Amino acid sequence: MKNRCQPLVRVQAEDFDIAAEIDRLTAGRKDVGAVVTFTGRCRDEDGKLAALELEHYPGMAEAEIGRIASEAAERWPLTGLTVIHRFGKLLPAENIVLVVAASTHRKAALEAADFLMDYLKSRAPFWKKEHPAGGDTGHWVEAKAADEEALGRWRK
Amino acid sequence: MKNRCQPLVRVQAEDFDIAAEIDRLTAGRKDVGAVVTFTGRCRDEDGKLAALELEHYPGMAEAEIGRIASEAAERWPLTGLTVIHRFGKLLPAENIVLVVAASTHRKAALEAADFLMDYLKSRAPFWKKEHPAGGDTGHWVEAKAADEEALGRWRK
Amino acid sequence: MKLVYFAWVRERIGKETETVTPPGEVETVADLLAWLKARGDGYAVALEHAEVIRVAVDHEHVDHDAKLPADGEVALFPPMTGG
Amino acid sequence: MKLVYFAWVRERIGKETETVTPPGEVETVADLLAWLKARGDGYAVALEHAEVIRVAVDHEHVDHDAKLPADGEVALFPPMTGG
Repeated sequence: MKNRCQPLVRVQAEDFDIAAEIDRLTAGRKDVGAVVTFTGRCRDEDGKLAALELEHYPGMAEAEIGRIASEAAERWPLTGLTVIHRFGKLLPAENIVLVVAASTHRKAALEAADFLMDYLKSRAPFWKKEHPAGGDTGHWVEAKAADEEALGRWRK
Repeated sequence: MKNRCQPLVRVQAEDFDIAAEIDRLTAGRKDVGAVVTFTGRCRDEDGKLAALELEHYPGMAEAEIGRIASEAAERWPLTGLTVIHRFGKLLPAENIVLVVAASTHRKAALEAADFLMDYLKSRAPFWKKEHPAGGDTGHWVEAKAADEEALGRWRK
Repeated sequence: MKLVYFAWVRERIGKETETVTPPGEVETVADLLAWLKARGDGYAVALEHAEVIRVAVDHEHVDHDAKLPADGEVALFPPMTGG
Repeated sequence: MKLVYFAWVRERIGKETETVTPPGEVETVADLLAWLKARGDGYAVALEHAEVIRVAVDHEHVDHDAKLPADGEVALFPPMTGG
């Protein structure tokens, strides 16, 4: 696809502003018919979780998310794509990850956001450590086979 | 599903505030792991469209969107669901429709938003009239067979 | 029976709403569409391809073979293009 | 060759990074994992199930049968759990 958009990728400790990120892809644009946002948030697992610690591989995190985002921009006719992934210690109800996909038609934006989340889960170099309520020692979250299998849907 | 959420449905002329609608479903909640928003916007079709006029069936519009939203809340374990559909004259770059789906896990929120949009397109009593640039008389948008076919994906 | 029309059905018939009392043999939605079609030019144009007309009874979609209610609001409109 | 470790691989090996010079017969990623595993207790525990360890060379995922680069940064880490 020749007119593919240039994705914006950010890996940061601070929170993001969803409305501002939507504005960035849509302000003054009359060719954007659909905008999808996906926000991943930290849950407390019914009170069992005190915090989540997100370790990442600086440099590779940005590069790998950039590759995934570029693949999405090649596969779907997007007018804009933004991916922001946080790292560090996050409390329940805090944001973890944001994908904003904008396109002329709805299916492209929805599918691209779905694709992005599947690939971020299993390919972006981030690792979650759960710190349980009560001060017990943290433990690393295990990767789910289902997350790896989810990638199969996107193989051409 | 016993603990299904109570969807919020609004049919209105005025614009909506996406950030405020996300907040409504997430503020202070530690059980929401994923929030998906879908925003449908008016496009100018490469300058050919001056405005879109959205006619609706008052009363039935709210009732039908409510039925579609309730079905989504039964099919997916959502923690919150909001659907806002505007009517009246809308200019390019203006918002038309908003779906916000919140859930514990990502797939439920993404699929519910996808389902909602497919059903809103073909079942919610709204009709779009396109007013072309240059002042020519408006014409009604024709329903697409593809939109009707899209519903087939969701039949159980 | 109150009839309400939307979009190009409304424009072609030339009114938004009207109250009608169809004869007893008009039992189904399809019967009503056929009966209306014979009422005049606007109706004939609006309902020329009756099979594409969507119908709601008291705010709920119904098929053309559905029985008409004794009373209530019957809406006729083109396929929807919302979302 | 610069090695970097993440998550429980880092914790078990007990360091974030180190520079190593494997012998000439260590040609592939799998060879490197086997060679490291024999270097001591932390390595043995970290690499016990070497098949689950993910490897990146200069910030790109590689398979275990990939050739090692002459130079560059090789990262070892568990399956990712981002998103």
